[in-house]
Amino acid sequence: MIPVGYFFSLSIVLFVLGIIGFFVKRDLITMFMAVEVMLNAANLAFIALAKAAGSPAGQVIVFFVITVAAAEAAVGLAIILLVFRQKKSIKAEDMRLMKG
Amino acid sequence: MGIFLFFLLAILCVGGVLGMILSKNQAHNALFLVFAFACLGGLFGLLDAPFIAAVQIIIYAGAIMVLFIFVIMMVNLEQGISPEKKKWTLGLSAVLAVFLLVELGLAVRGMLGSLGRTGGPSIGSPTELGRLLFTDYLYPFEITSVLIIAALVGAIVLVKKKEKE
Amino acid sequence: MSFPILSFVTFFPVAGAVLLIFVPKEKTNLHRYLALAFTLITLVASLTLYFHFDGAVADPQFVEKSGWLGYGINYHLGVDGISLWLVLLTTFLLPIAVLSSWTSIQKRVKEYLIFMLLLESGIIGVFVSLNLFLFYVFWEAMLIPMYFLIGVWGGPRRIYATLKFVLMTMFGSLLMLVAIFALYSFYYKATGTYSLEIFDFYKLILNPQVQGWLFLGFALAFAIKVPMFPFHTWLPDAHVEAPTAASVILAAVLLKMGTYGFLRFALPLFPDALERFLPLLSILALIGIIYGGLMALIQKDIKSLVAYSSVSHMGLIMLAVFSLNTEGVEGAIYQMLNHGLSTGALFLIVGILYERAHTRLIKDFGGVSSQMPVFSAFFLVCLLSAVGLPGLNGFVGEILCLFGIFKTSQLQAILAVSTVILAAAYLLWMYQRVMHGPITNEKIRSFKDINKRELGYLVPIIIMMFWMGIYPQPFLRKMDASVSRLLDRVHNRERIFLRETSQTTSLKSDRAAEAEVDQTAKKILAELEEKR
Amino acid sequence: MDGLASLYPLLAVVAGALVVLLLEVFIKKEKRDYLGYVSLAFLAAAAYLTVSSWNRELTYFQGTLSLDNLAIFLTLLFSLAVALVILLSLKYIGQQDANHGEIFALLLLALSGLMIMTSSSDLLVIYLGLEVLSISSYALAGLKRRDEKSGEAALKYFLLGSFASAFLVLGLAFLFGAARSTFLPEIIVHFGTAAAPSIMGFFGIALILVGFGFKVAVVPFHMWTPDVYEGAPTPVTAFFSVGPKAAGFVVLLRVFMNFWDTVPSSSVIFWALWAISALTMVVGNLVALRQTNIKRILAYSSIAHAGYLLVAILARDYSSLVFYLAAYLFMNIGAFAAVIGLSKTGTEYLELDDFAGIGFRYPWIGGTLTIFLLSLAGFPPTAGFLAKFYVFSAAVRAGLVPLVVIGVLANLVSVFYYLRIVVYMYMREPGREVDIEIENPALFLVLFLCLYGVLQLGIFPGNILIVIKQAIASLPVF
Repeated sequence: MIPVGYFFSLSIVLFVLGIIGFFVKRDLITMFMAVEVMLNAANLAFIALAKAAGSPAGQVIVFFVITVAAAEAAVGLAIILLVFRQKKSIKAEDMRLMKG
Repeated sequence: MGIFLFFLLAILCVGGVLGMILSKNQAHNALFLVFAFACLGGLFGLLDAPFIAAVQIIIYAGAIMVLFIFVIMMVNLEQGISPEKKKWTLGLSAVLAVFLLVELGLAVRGMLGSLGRTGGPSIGSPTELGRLLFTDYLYPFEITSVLIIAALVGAIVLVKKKEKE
Repeated sequence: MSFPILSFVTFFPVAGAVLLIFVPKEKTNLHRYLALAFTLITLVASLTLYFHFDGAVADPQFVEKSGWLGYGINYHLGVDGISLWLVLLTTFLLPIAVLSSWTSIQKRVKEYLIFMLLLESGIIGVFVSLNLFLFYVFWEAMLIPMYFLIGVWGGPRRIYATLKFVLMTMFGSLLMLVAIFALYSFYYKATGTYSLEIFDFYKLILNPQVQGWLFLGFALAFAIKVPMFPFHTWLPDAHVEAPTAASVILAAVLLKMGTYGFLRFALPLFPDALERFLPLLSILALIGIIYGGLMALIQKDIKSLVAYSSVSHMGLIMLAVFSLNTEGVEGAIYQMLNHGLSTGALFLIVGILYERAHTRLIKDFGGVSSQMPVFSAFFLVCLLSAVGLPGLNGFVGEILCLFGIFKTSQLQAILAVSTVILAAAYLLWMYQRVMHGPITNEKIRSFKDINKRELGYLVPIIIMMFWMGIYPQPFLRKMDASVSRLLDRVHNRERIFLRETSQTTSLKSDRAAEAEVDQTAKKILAELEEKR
Repeated sequence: MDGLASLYPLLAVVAGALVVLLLEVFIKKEKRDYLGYVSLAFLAAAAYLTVSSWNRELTYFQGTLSLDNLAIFLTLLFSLAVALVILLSLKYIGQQDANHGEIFALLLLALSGLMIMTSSSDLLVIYLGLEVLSISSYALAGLKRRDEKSGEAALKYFLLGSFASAFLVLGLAFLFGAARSTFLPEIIVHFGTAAAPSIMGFFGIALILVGFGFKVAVVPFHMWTPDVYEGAPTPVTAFFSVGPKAAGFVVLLRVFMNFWDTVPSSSVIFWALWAISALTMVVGNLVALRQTNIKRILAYSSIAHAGYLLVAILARDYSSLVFYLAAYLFMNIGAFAAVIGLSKTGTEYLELDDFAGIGFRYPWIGGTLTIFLLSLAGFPPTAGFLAKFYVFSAAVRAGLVPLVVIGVLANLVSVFYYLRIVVYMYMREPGREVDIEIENPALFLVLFLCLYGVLQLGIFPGNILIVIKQAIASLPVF
């Protein structure tokens, strides 16, 4: 009998860790991994809240989010490969062709 | 027992993510992440979502992370060791993160009590999820097909080797 | 429905511009003749306005009204005794402007004439719109052709000048737009119906606090356009850089949009706020008079001299407007026409000199009159008209203005007289340096006297100057009714009080109800007079 | 089968994408144009199917797909936008080394994402639609595969886009936790009935705002915009500046339309939006002043326009919002079309210096670009003016006077940089030799269509306004 709030709090912690990772890491692949952490944190929140609500709908939504994550991963990694072929680098500091 | 398992998995999961953030080797990062996601799958199980737990492990730990590792292999591991950001950006992001965490935590604190506890009637049976998927959530389910087409086309067009002449 | 003469006058030049787009670029002369034809036809059409205008009626005439976008945005045109003259001034000056640029504009003639024609439509539209939305559309739209005229065909610092002109004007007009929105919403809240009709807004009663803000919004836009003293900085730049014809239009007509705006909107819409700001505005106008005059004295460039003289003269006009009596306002309107003619003519004359000498610096001239006797006569007449010599138009206007100002404040009138004195000083001094004395610049010996084309556009102006100087009655007569209605609106506070009590009945209704209210107001006023 | 009919337009578009993909395999590289024509045909079919559903209020899937009049209007608008973008791409992809037939398929898929987003009131569906749109967009941005800028654009778009969508998912979770549903009407009902102010609900809305803030590029979340706009192939940039932004705002419209009625307008969310709107208008316009690349200028201008659009949301005047979107479509695609016109094989002229003197050299491109820029700056008698007029007058009516004053002053700043482009085109002597390939009938078709749109909406928008007002009026109020 674990309070659902614990899960929810954990999801917030993970989400914030994901944000930190996104800003701290310097290589593109790990930055993307950090985004995946954020998505998973949100999934955990969903499932926790679904449990609290006693409705399975939240779990179905998580199913969709995982699908989306997979699709994003496919395109995202393709883009990272594309950039790697062009620049022979996947460091964030090398993405400075445009001032911004 | 349950609460012990929760804390174990939670600590392992957070540890995995921290490992990903702190390690400088991309391959290690990916492994840390697989580990964290597997723990997350366990947490899903604790939350009465066995089906999602399985999906999490199969798709995330299995498919997506393999894709990551695959790409990491392709882009030459030596690339991975890159200088970390300057000290002050690190400090700044830490401060910001703590701020965000405190803020979200404060906001969430009030509603934690109302969420109840695990246990009680089971909600996440695969049968139930399957039924929902093809009734209430039929439209989103169909949209995912479009989504996957888009992802396929996008990925292929970006990395296919040569134009057919 | 009779022939929509106002629409015709407003949009006929646009038709000309569209036609010009499809005439091949190389046929520059065809372009010129076509543009001239279109402006002349517009002039003739606008003359019918003059002949059919009934001076005894205060309401707008030749009204055309039809729905447009809904929500109070109507297509509503009309002229009253105030705007009629400004429309005529515009249509009168446009053929002259086209003629004056016949040879001075050699590159990109087609585009130049297209913008000229668009400019004419925009300006006329400003004067004939009776719907605030329509007014604002023209007010802004007319900036674009002017922007191009200065920016493409102007002098060396044209880009700076044209951007300054557009941005300063836009600054004012955007705040005015906010004020218009506020009026729009107040009207909606008061009556439950949408309206942007100017005459509906006249009926609106606002509390003085709100009036103050709205008045500032409107007044700033118009003050920049006039331009009144602290906002005048764009004017010399724009004038110096603009090509001759654009300077003529700018000085003669565009500035009048500001004074017209004061007369049409700022004064009658916000009488309470006006009262509060009147001292400030009068002081600014006075400063403008003296500052403009002094600056004109020290200018080395003839064109910027004329530009600063505009600042000074417009100050007088504004002061006369703020005197808020019949003489002052009629004098101001009359002086607006005079200033249009005389300053326009002066810019033309500067243009003629520039075409020959390719310089505008006073020191480069001297003894021109011996080479160009006919020209010097014309120059002198225009100059004297600007100075206000009796017998010429400037005299009538200035006297009326000063008389009006005197009625309100003797001190102001005395200070305002300095316009005349300063004008005489800087203009005659300039004339003496340019036209008389020994010929220092050898180029001047090769100057030819004015040709037939130049004669062709100067003579009509000179005729008008004499006519307006000798026989001003027809002009003033057609203004009377509208001006007294305007002053009635501004002045009679009893009337406003009356409005407040009969708000529910009068606000929603049309002009008939308004006239009724006016009637009762007049009756009450008369009674009050008797009691005194 | 009334319900199924509501799915037809979407099916047509997706079918179009699949057919294009199939044909792409068989068609020769030089004949890629045909793929464009095929997509146009499918777009026309989709448009026809959409129009024929007008006023029928079709719904399907328990109301998660509802083809109401607003959705129909926007679907038409988006189809038009995509059609224009396809016309622009026909020659461009061959010229600029982006010759992949998949661009048409991806555009159609992106369109299907837009359609899904605008025709639903279920946040999950909206999220999925957004992802369809985003994933196609990421690929579209990187389509110039040999261009490093294009790759960077795709990368930045992708990283920040997925970062933002994580916020969206968390926001969704919060709202789900608060209202036990992702269906907007039920969420609004939750806000209306909750005994205490729903903290979780508010946080959910805030997180969703952050997510959408990224997508529509409002100020603290705008950093990716200029780089992505600069690097992406120009027709794709034209699409980015219109499609995702418009769809994002329509979602905000659906969220806030009933939200304000249940939540007082003095709430934190209201003032947060207020501040974001003001910041967006000011920062977007000020930063645009420093740019010298036309695509970056247009990028910042599109950021600033998002600020004006937020004003409409705050003023609760949704028909003016939709009208603004329509006007914005024409003027922005038109401006990008003119920019695309200034190119030749392998080269695009995008620096301001390249624009010197082109106004007289290429009068049609210069002239139409001038009109589009004036419209963006809000000069009458163009659509841009009328759009701003409606938005700002509604805002004043709603008592947002300070915001409007900020808005018009920011607009004044924008006048400066729009006119600066005109200055270059007409008032500077030509510098670098600019010779362009003028033969491009499709481009001129787009220019004239956009010109027509800008003037029609600016002078006689009567019918379109009526249609928009009907569409808004027919939206359900919960």
